[in-house]
Amino acid sequence: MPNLLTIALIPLLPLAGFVLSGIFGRRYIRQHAGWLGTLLLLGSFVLSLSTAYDYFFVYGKTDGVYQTLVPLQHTWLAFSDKLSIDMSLVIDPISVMMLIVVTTVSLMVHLYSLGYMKGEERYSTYYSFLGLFTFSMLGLVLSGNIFQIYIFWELVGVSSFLLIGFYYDKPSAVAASKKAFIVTRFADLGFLIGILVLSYYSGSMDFQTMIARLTSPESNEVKSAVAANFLGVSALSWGAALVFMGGAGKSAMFPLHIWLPDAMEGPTPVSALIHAATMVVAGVYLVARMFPVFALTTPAVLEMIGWVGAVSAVIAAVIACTQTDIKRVLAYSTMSQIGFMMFALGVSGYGGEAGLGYTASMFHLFTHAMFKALLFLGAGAVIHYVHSNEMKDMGGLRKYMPVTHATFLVACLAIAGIPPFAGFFSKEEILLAAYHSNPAIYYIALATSGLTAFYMFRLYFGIFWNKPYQSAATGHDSHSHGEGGWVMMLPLVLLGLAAAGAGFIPFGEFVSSDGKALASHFHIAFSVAPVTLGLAGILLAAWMYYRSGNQPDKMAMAFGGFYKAAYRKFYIDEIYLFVTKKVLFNLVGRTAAWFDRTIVDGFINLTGNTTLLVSERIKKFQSGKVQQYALFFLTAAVLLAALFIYVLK
Amino acid sequence: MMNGSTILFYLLAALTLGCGVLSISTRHIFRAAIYLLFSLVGVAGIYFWLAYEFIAAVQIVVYVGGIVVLIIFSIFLTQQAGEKLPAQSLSRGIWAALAVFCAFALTMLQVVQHNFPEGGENKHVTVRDIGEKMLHTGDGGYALPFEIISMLLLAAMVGCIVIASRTKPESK
Amino acid sequence: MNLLLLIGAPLLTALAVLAARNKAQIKGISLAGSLVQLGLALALLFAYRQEKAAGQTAQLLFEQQYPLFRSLNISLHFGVDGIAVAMILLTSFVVVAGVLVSWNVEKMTKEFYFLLLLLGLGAYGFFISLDLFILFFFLEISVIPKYLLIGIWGSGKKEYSANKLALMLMGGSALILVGMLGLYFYAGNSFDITTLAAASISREMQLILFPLLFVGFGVFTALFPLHTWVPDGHSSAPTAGSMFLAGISMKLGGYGCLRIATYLLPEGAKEYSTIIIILSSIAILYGAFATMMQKDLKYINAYSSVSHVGFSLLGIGMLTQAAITGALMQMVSHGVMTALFFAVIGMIYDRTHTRMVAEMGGLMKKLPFISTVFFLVGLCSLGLPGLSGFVAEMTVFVGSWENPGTFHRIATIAAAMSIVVTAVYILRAAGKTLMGPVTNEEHLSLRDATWNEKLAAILLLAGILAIGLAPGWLNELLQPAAQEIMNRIAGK
Amino acid sequence: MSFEPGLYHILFVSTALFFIGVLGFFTRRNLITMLMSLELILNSVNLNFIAFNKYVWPGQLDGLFFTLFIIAIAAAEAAVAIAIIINLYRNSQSIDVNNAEELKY
Repeated sequence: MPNLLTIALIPLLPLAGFVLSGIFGRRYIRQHAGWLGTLLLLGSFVLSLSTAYDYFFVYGKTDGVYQTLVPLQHTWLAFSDKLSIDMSLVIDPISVMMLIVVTTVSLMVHLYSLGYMKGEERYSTYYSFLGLFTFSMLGLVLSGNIFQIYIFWELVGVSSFLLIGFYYDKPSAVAASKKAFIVTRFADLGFLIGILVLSYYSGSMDFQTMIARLTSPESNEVKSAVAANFLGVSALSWGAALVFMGGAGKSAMFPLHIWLPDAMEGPTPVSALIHAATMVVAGVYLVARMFPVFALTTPAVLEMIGWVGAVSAVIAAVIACTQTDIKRVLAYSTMSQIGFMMFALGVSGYGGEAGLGYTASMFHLFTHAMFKALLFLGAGAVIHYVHSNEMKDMGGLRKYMPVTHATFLVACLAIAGIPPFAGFFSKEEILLAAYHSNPAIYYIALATSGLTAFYMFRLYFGIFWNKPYQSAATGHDSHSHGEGGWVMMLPLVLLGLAAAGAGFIPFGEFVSSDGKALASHFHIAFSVAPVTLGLAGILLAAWMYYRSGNQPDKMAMAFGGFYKAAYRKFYIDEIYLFVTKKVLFNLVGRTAAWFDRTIVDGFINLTGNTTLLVSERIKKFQSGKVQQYALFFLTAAVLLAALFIYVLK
Repeated sequence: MMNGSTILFYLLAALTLGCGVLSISTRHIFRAAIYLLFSLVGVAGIYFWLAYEFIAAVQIVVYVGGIVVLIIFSIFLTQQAGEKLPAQSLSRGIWAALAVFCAFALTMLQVVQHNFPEGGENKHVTVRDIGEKMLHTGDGGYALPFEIISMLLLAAMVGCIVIASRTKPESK
Repeated sequence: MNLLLLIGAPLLTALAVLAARNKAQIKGISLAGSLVQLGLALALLFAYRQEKAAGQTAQLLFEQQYPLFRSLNISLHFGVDGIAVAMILLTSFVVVAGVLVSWNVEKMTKEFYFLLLLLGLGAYGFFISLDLFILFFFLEISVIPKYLLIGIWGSGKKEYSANKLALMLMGGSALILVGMLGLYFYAGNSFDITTLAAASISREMQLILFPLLFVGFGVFTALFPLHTWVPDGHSSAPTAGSMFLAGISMKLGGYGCLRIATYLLPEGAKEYSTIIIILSSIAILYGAFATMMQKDLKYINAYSSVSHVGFSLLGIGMLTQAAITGALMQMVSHGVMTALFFAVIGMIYDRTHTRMVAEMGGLMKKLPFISTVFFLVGLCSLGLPGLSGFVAEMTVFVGSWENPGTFHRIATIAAAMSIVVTAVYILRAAGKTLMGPVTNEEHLSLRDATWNEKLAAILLLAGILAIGLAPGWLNELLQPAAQEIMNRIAGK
Repeated sequence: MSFEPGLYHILFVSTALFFIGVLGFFTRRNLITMLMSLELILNSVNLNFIAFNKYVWPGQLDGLFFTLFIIAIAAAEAAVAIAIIINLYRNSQSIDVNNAEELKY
């Protein structure tokens, strides 16, 4: 049984980092906030590893299943007798896996940032935000209560907001941070309502209780929830779909993905941590957390998840082929890969061999975290070196940045699914799962994996080969700092090793939909198609981008309007802009403000003005003429007397 | 059945009301004061007719001898001789007459409809009775009001002097 | 604990301020007095918890009663339940912070502090009174000083705003008075809440009296469409005035709506709950949308107050235990939060001499402390977990969802949508003023918060965090009281 | 109702006198004549007291005393009123009631 203190310390150490450098950073530990944060996170990382070791190897299985452990459950806020937010720590295979992912990537990013962010004015603030994010993400991962997940969900959202807007005097960064927060907030609205629906019908906010009640078709909870219809769909389906909406927002699924490319305005290590490896997979994690409900009770919603994932994967891959900002390419690639994870869950079933998709999704989440973080950190190193995000300013960098080049290549091979790198194994499993349950999605995925190889190697050749490097930033000696110190190289190398070797982990042993071990099968015959496609993509990219030439332009011409639409990201941003600016701001907001000032307040003012007007008229009676008063008095007295005598006897 | 007493009453009533009307309608202010005087004398006559000689005497002494004289003095002080009073606006006059008539009619209707209880045997009131009661301090005595009224008169006297004698503020 | 201390302390402070000789003394006395009040409020909280922990089951604790007008059955009857304790605590926090941020008031300092303390006195008296007559008396005490505070120390079209505010609140008071008299004559010639609660009031009578009381108190708490004094009043008021207005006065209304209208007239509450829900949902969404278009920081906060206070009313209208608890939490949370928001806006205004969002930019660079507080309170406003707004709003949502009607569901979803709009306007305001490049060169010479401002901000932040991080204590305080109200509604 | 003069006849006289006074009070513009009208009104009240004392409670003297006191007060009132009128005349050279209308909106 893992120790409560050990597990509690995993999120609390980064929190301590946040508080310390947040409060004292500005004055007292300005220069040391980085090392403080890194060391605290190192502690967290070691504790996570030991927890994982304890859980998987010391504590082991009971009845062939890894048991879910809840070392802490504290009622934080009791809404009513049944519903309460319990702050809990839950240890089960996926949360342990996520602990490893989060602490590893976060540690690497902390370390890397020591070099990357050196000399920044708000260095300590940066580390305190990183601490806040890591704490929130770990809290999210360890949540055992759906409302607790929502709490940390919001917290990662806000730390993402803070980090995207880290360069707050850059208007584009401010706009991007706002966009990220608001779009995910919109999705969270769905999540919140989903929580309300599901917790109301299941009578609990605790995941275990909720899943248990909602997955037994005979239970009263399920019956009442199915009986309750809204617009012809059962309440349960609505709840599940809305919860997924929250996940889709955070995981940048189509059509809620628009914030992710803009989020690249943040410092590159932040993109590596938040917008590649950890926060954006929270949606996948959430679906995985509630997987039994989706798989057993609302299969229709699960199928929808599959389609959303597949569509996102292919759209993002197409857009990625056309972008020139290297971070944006990586962002779309992230979106595409998360699409893979999402549809893997979508095509999965619950239990046994049918649950392959679930295992594959988690496996891909794990490997993707490693190689995508590596890609971002590598891109960061490149950007650090050339002071530009644009591919046209790069080229021929392999001579100047050998370590970065090597690790970047490893990561590209991994994401392209070339054996024996990590991505190959996880992607094969996903494709296999899709092949067995939904051929349509399988073919989409197959095409997407070919595109993936193409755009990644387009990036790779564009950065490191192509034309010889010429420093764009004239008057600035960009070569002086080289690739950055060992603090920046070490994470690259470590992650490179992980990206190369993580595929050999027998993942099915540890993580599966029902907890029972799932052996992975490899069919060489099955692997031929995707690997061939991947190689073809690489070759195409090599042909177009190995040397600088006019092939890319020709290609773009050949696709014509389609290329242009993809380059403009299929105009989704513009649609959103129209809805928010024109409809919400101008139509609704302006109308509401006008209505309030003119109609509602106008009515109040009218009351006041009418009173004034009437008094202006009737003040004439106050003429100062005594006889007039007396006459009125007598008349009134007579009338009243007559009234009382004759009418109101 | 008309006897002397009855005729006397009607004469007195006619004197009172007639002079009252003339008093409020004449446009010579001095004549108005004189008509008022006769009207008050008429009221005193009614008191006599009712056999309350003491009250009638007081009425004549205080009203006729005091107040009317005071009024005449003030007329001399404030009015140019022979000046006619300004007329009230016609509409005001009509409205006032209408309101007053209605009120009068209403009051009289009520008075006539009301049945006042008949008093017992009539008893002559002597000045002695009045004096004893006025200075009686026990139950039903009027000693305290009497004193209060005297204080009031004193206060009124002082007040009159203060009001009438006030010179204009510092400007002079 | 003797509740009279809670009236005595502010009264003595106010009188002492009148006797003070110079500005230093005035400020010193006010601060000391308000700190004593804060101490008393905290002592009350602990005493209350102790009594409860000792197994005291009565709703009202520390009751005291002294006859005032025997012939009319009016008595000075004091006592507190959990709601009152929470409100008193809120008041004391806001009073201390209000005194601190007014440190630099130069014009008629003595009168300013006197009125400020008088306002506090009114609020304390209101919350501890159990006799409607006395309660009404204290309610009026807290209205009149506001008129003067805005009219004398305000800015902009202050006379108009002061008149509007005073007239609208007086209009509300008039309705309350009529409702109160109705209760008096139809429920046993008494103004005493405990007596009135025990009396049986016919359903027909409840249907007449409930709207009077609810709308009357509703004016105080910005019930749509009687909320228009809020933007004008707040924008013209001096900083401390806005803080008191939003932090305390609006809570008097909410407290009255719940503790008097709903508690005493449960049948009326049931009958009118639909209308309350409609109006409050409109207020929530419409306030939020209207906020989006505001250009003045104070207007932004004023309209967002309309929206946030709507949650309180929504919770009341939903008539479930959790929703009412949430409504109460929202009152406390919004009180602290808005007071802090106005304090921060005041601090910014003192420095930049503008409240227009468009005229500011990049203030974070020069005003890190103020900007951080601004951010935190903005995040609280948009319901970030760990800060008080989240706890309150979520409790309202969960509570509202427990009312299973489709209509209630739709209203809840509509209200929940405001969390997105709130995020839009908060981030827009914060993004334009604090972030981005510095637009006005003069702003480069600004100075960050002084000690008194820091103290005020930290005090209120502590309140926000105390609710946001560990809501259990507040929940324990409010839930039994909400349950009591629910019991009456259920007819138990 | 007979011709024989009784309570009702006196009441008629007093009421008539009262309303004559009221009419004068309404229609006169001179303050002194208004004061005269007031005297008529007071007299009509006195007449009432006396009449009721005589016909309804002949054994008592209270009506009488009221009349006496009213006469005393009327004297004081007239004195004060005339003092005010004279003062007013000194200030504005007019005792027209329409000119004394400062006390208005």
